[in-house]
Amino acid sequence: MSIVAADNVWILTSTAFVLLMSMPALALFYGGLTKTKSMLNTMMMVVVAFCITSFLWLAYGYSLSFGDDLGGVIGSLKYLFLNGISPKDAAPAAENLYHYLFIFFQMTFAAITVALMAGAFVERMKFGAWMLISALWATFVYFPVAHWIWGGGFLSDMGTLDFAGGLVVHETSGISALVGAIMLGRRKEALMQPSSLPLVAIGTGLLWFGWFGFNGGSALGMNAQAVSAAFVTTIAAFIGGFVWMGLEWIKYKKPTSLGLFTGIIAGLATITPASGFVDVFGAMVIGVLAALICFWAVVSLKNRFKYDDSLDVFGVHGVGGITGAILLALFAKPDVADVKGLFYGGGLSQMWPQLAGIAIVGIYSVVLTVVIFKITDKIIGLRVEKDEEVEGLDEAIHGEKAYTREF
Amino acid sequence: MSIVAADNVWILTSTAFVLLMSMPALALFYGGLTKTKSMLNTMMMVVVAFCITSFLWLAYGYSLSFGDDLGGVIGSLKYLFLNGISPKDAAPAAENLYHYLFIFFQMTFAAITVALMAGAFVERMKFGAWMLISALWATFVYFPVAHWIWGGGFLSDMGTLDFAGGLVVHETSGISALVGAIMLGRRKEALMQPSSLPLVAIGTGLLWFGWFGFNGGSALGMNAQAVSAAFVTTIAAFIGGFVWMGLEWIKYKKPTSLGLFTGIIAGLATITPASGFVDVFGAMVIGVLAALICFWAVVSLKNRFKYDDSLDVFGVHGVGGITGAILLALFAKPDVADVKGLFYGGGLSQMWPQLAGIAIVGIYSVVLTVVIFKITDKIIGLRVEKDEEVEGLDEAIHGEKAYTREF
Amino acid sequence: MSIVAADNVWILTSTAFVLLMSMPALALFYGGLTKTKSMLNTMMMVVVAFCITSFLWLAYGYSLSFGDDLGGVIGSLKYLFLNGISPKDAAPAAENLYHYLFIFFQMTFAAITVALMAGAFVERMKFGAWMLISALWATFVYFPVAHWIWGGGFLSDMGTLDFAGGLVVHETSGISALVGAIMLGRRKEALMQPSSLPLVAIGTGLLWFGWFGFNGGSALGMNAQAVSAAFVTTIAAFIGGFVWMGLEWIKYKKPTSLGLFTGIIAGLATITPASGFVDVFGAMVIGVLAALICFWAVVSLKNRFKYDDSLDVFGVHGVGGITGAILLALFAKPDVADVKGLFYGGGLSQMWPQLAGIAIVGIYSVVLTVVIFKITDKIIGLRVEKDEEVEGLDEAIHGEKAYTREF
Amino acid sequence: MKKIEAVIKPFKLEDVKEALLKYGITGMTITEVKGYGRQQGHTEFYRGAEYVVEFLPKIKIEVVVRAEDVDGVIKAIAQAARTGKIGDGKIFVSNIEKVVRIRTGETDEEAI
Amino acid sequence: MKKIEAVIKPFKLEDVKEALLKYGITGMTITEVKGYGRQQGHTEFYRGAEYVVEFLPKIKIEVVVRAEDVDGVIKAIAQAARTGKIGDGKIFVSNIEKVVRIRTGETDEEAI
Amino acid sequence: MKKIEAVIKPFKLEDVKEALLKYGITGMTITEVKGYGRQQGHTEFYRGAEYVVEFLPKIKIEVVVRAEDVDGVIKAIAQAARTGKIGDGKIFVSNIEKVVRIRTGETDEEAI
Ligand SMILES: Nc1ncnc2c1ncn2[C@@H]1O[C@H](COP(=O)(O)OP(=O)(O)O)[C@@H](O)[C@H]1O
Ligand SMILES: Nc1ncnc2c1ncn2[C@@H]1O[C@H](COP(=O)(O)OP(=O)(O)O)[C@@H](O)[C@H]1O
Ligand SMILES: Nc1ncnc2c1ncn2[C@@H]1O[C@H](COP(=O)(O)OP(=O)(O)O)[C@@H](O)[C@H]1O
Repeated sequence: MSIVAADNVWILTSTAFVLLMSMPALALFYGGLTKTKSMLNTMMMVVVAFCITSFLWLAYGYSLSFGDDLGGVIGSLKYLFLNGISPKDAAPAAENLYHYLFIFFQMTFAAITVALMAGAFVERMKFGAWMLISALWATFVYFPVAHWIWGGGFLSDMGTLDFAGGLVVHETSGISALVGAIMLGRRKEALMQPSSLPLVAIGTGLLWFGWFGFNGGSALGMNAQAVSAAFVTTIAAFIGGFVWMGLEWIKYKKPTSLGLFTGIIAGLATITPASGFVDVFGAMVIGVLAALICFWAVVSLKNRFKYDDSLDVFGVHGVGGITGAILLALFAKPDVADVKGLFYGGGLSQMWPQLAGIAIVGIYSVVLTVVIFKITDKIIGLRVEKDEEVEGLDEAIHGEKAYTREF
Repeated sequence: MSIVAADNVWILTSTAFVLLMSMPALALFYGGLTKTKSMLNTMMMVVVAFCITSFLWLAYGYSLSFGDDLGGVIGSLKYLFLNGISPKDAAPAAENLYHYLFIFFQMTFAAITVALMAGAFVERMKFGAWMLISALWATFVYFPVAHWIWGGGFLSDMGTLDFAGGLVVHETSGISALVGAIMLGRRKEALMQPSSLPLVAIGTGLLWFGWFGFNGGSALGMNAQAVSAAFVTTIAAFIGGFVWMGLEWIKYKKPTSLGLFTGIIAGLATITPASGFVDVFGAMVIGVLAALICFWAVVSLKNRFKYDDSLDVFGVHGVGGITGAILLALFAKPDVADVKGLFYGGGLSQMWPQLAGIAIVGIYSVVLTVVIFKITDKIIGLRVEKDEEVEGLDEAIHGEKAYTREF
Repeated sequence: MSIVAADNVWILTSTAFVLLMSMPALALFYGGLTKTKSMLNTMMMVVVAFCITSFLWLAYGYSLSFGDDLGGVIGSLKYLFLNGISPKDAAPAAENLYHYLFIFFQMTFAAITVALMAGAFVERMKFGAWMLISALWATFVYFPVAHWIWGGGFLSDMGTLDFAGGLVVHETSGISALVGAIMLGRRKEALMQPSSLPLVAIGTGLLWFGWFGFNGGSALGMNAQAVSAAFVTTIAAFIGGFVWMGLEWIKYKKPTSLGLFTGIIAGLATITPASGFVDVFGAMVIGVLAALICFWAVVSLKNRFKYDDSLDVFGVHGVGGITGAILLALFAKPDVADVKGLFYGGGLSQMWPQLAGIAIVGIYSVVLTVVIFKITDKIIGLRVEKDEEVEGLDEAIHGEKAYTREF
Repeated sequence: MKKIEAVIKPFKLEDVKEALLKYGITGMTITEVKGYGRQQGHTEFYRGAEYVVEFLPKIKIEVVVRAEDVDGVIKAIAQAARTGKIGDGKIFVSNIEKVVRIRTGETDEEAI
Repeated sequence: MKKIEAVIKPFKLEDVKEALLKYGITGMTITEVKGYGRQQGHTEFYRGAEYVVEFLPKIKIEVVVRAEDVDGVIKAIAQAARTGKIGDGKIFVSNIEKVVRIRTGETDEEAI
Repeated sequence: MKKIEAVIKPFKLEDVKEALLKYGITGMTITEVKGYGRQQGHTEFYRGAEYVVEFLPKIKIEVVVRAEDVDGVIKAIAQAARTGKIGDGKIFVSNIEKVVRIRTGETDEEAI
């Protein structure tokens, strides 16, 4: 197979879309959910994680993730600083694409995964601590896990499937967010007081748009799977949003915009691992279950255990990603990509590798995050001073405020 | 003809663009024009219409619109829940595209059409009423009319042309918006007090961007018509904006940003039906006329008759769409797509089917909207309580507010 | 070579991206940096410049820039009002593309270049003056310079390279911004008081996204250079942002979001002329130097000379564009596009045409801007009344305000 | 001269303004404030977590009037602002010793 | 009756409210204000240019109380609002001649 | 001690502050308010529909001063705030019975 122009157009467009998801989409989504006095800090956490992770990706991340497999565990260092790669080369992992493009596309995935975590730590974390955590976590969690599943590592050998990042992206960041939030402790004012729901709306809309590239681009070319993945992604999104809003309406008598938007994101995150394998019907069911299960996680689970996963990274992304990776084993339809789920005659054959993958990635994320947070606490300390927290991090850390009105 | 990769890339990209037009673009555009106390409600009207219409599209809308023609009036039910369609199939209506993609692309049109209407009903409609209206209107107005013109129904047989939705999208929603606004009655505070013009700017910009897919994508592939349609669309947009601003400058001594943005949207809506048929020169004239005629509709007509088409859905979209569908019969240039308008030697041959189409779609929209509103009024009631209206719908219906500032 | 569908998809997508950079991205970026009381005026300056320049582009600008070369200095008038161009024609300058598409893509470059300048004149310029300046400057500066470098004029003969507009876009607008700011004089309240940093964040994110089309699209098709240009552009962006933030951290103990965003833009502007010629390593160095040099220009140079380049158009775009055009001569790698910079065995062969080009374009921009401002001052006057300036231009000129809150 | 400060529900501002104009008052100054009182705050739900807003938006109207107008003005305001539901607000009266109109330099009753 | 106006640091609002509730005060009105005083403003940097914010955000709390409560309330507020650092704010007391509760028409001490 | 409240045009704040500093006043509290008065509101046009903004943005400055400073301060403010055009605003003076500086507990004139 050789370079296919149309495939490269689609993946370069997809890369732009996924970049947009970090900046500005996620930055705005998280910033809008944060209290006004710390919203710039939240946005900067997202952007700075993008910068750091992208740099490490070029330095050694791509090589660790997609270099020659060493014992199923990690990639070789052959691509350090993209050594020896010429712009005209085809990608070893997708020979229809330029190598640069494959690296670039995957870079935006690495970057947003780290940035996602930030949502659990807002309004109280030292900025330097977050930078160190970003670097360590990308290196020791994301790069290896990406290798295991996407880079030819042992999980892909086991048959674990993850189309666009239910495990690699959402489970890793969601579980680590939970662990980190517990270690970091609750905010002094541990409630959600969204500075700006219109910003959350912009963020949601741009994330949805970007997900065309995230899931649709994960087909690594323009083909039936790319189209199908983009289509089912949108279906899960609008159903997730609608059902979540309905749950609120029933439970609280008030359907909220935040609920609608949260459900959309839950639908998107949940369909992600399954998006290349399920059809329209599967997507509808996944959309409904995404809303039900994530709603439960965000509303009941979190309130029961009192952890301060501030912007619900675990409840939406972690739980959603895991749920989707399991549902894949039920709803995968051979029509789409030759994978048979339980309901299409595949029995539980796909379930075991999925559960094993989820468990291994989950445990690994927990352990590594504990270690990374301990180290960071030792070197830099995790939390800002109490006064700074109450004053707001924008003033305290950055000497700025989000809005200025002259008289 | 078989699946063409480049065409699918363009249409999948266009689909993402058109989705973006609903959420977040239209949501922000309308939200920014609404009073602060009800802006979330407005945004939710847009998003919830998107959810409902998209779901119905999958359930039976696509089938009614594009299923096998039954007597010129409606499509058959053969595609209920996309029954029997595999991701690898080509679309019957466009064999260069995947069937899924064609359905997906058209879905975003159905959804935004319903959402557009919301602008006439903001700040006073019951949320449940809007949901019911969305469902009924999509079913009884949009799906049939889309069939008549785009799905092989009697208007296409008559020769009525509508490249990207002057009748199907803008006339139906604009006229129904007017009828609905009259039946719903004026707001207690029937004036436009835009909560945030910067949000309107974002909305305008993203709508413009999305219109590349709306009009450019309506060529259903990458070809000279797609490029030309996108190009003339932008031309009408910037000319429309500039002329509208100029009219304000002359009339009120103040050129406003809202006028500039409104003119851009008027240009975009007006060129829509003609965008696949006219050249650069036609686009310029259409841009100027879009501004003149819609300005007159919004400023004079509305003030004369005192209906409360709150965000000018009729004045901009309805009037624009109709105007464009007529101008098509004057400016269509055979060079572009083998259609000859009056000024290119075609005489009035294209004018009659255009006028007939406009009249039929208009009358049908009026009648159906009256019925739908009556039914909704019976079942749910149309308006919120006076107190809720004054308090603001965000608090009253959703228990939220757009912005929170801690002290 | 004949029309290539995939190339047209990429360039039409790129055109949409570059349009997005003007509206809404640049409008928001600049609007968010402006004081609240004048932010609509700033946004309108951007949009109105877009309208005027685009119109002139169709009228005669394309012809002057890309018409048949007359003595190396200007294009012929053969394409007045796109006379004689049919939608199906291929572009003479890029036969893989539709002629309309080439014109359209280049139009968005002309428009944003003029709009960029506005940042230096905000909060004090008469609206009519700005409109006249836009028209004159597009005509007498942009169109000729675009011809010299991109349209087959004498600078391209001399070998000056400018991949996507370091000279044509950033140097011209940046230098003219400086000259204009000096002639216009300082604002009464000559300090930056950003009305909304979240808007700046949106603007930055969308600009970054749009730059995929700006630099990636400048390859005029989908090929290795397009991918490489987009990739190195993002690399320079995130490195520029990170380094700028680091400089602030060191110097002021406060890393700001505005610094992070400014550095991103500096990286983007600086890599622009070089983006089709350098590899990943070159991009990293350019990113670092972009931040260092533009930081120095914005912080030290500006404070030393006390000109009121209000939003740092010169400091970021002018200095960045020039820097990138020079660095190209050092880091161009033959691997990418057969151009050899100093560090890849090319000696200084590329340096001379770069320096000559920079000097000629710079001097020409200075002289013409002085003349244009003098003329405008005579005809219309440059500045608003002092009272209007203090009251804010939104109220004074446009009779609007950005935000309205009912009680 | 007296200053009458009334804290009212925001959506009653229009009515109160009309009542004051009818009474003949042509100057007033209003401020957005937040009130805490017997009226319980309301509850907002963000992702299912209750968040009680204790400080409710109110409007404070300040009018400086001649002493003899105090009772009439109080009555006008109270009537216009009353809904009968808790949280209608309060009126406070205090003494003003001197008034100056900046534009003209007029003082006291002339300046009101 | 007396009006006690206290200008405090914003992040102390919660503490002061608690202190007032404990004292038995159940009504108050608060306003976002900006204060200028000995506390020097702080400096913001925008692209390296210093920008001194001279007017700092403060909260003004207004409570109308019976005369005999004045000292107690002052003490409660002062204790709760004190950080010991410059800019803690001030308390001003003035006389209120009349109070009306809009909802019921009750007046004076009954209306507080 | 007296409280001087001045309602002025927003763009005059800077001048008034300078005038007060020159007079020796170093503390003040300012509030964004809306004013209704003889100055007719201005008209905004949204899509050609007139919308009269009746409540115009104003700034309220509050300064508590020693009684003997009242006249001087009034003069300083009035001079600095005057444009001669309608809507320049008003100054109101009232009595303050007690002042406490929260940080130190100082009272009255010491606390101003
Ligand atoms: N003692 C007080 N001092 C200052 N403001 C008060 C006082 N009591 C009440 N208020 C103001 O009046 C508003 C209404 O009071 P509230 O007790 O809620 O209801 P009601 O006026 O019906 O008794 C409060 O929100 C507060 O702004
Ligand atoms: N004379 C005054 N009149 C009105 N408000 C004042 C006066 N002096 C101080 N304030 C208010 O009190 C706040 C705190 O005063 P400041 O002098 O900064 O510190 P401190 O209270 O520690 O002496 C100021 O920000 C201002 O709002
Ligand atoms: N009786 C009053 N009570 C309280 N505030 C007043 C009163 N009269 C005027 N004001 C305030 O003073 C401002 C200016 O008054 P206005 O009548 O418009 O002009 P002028 O001060 O030139 O007479 C008003 O906007 C309002 O805020």
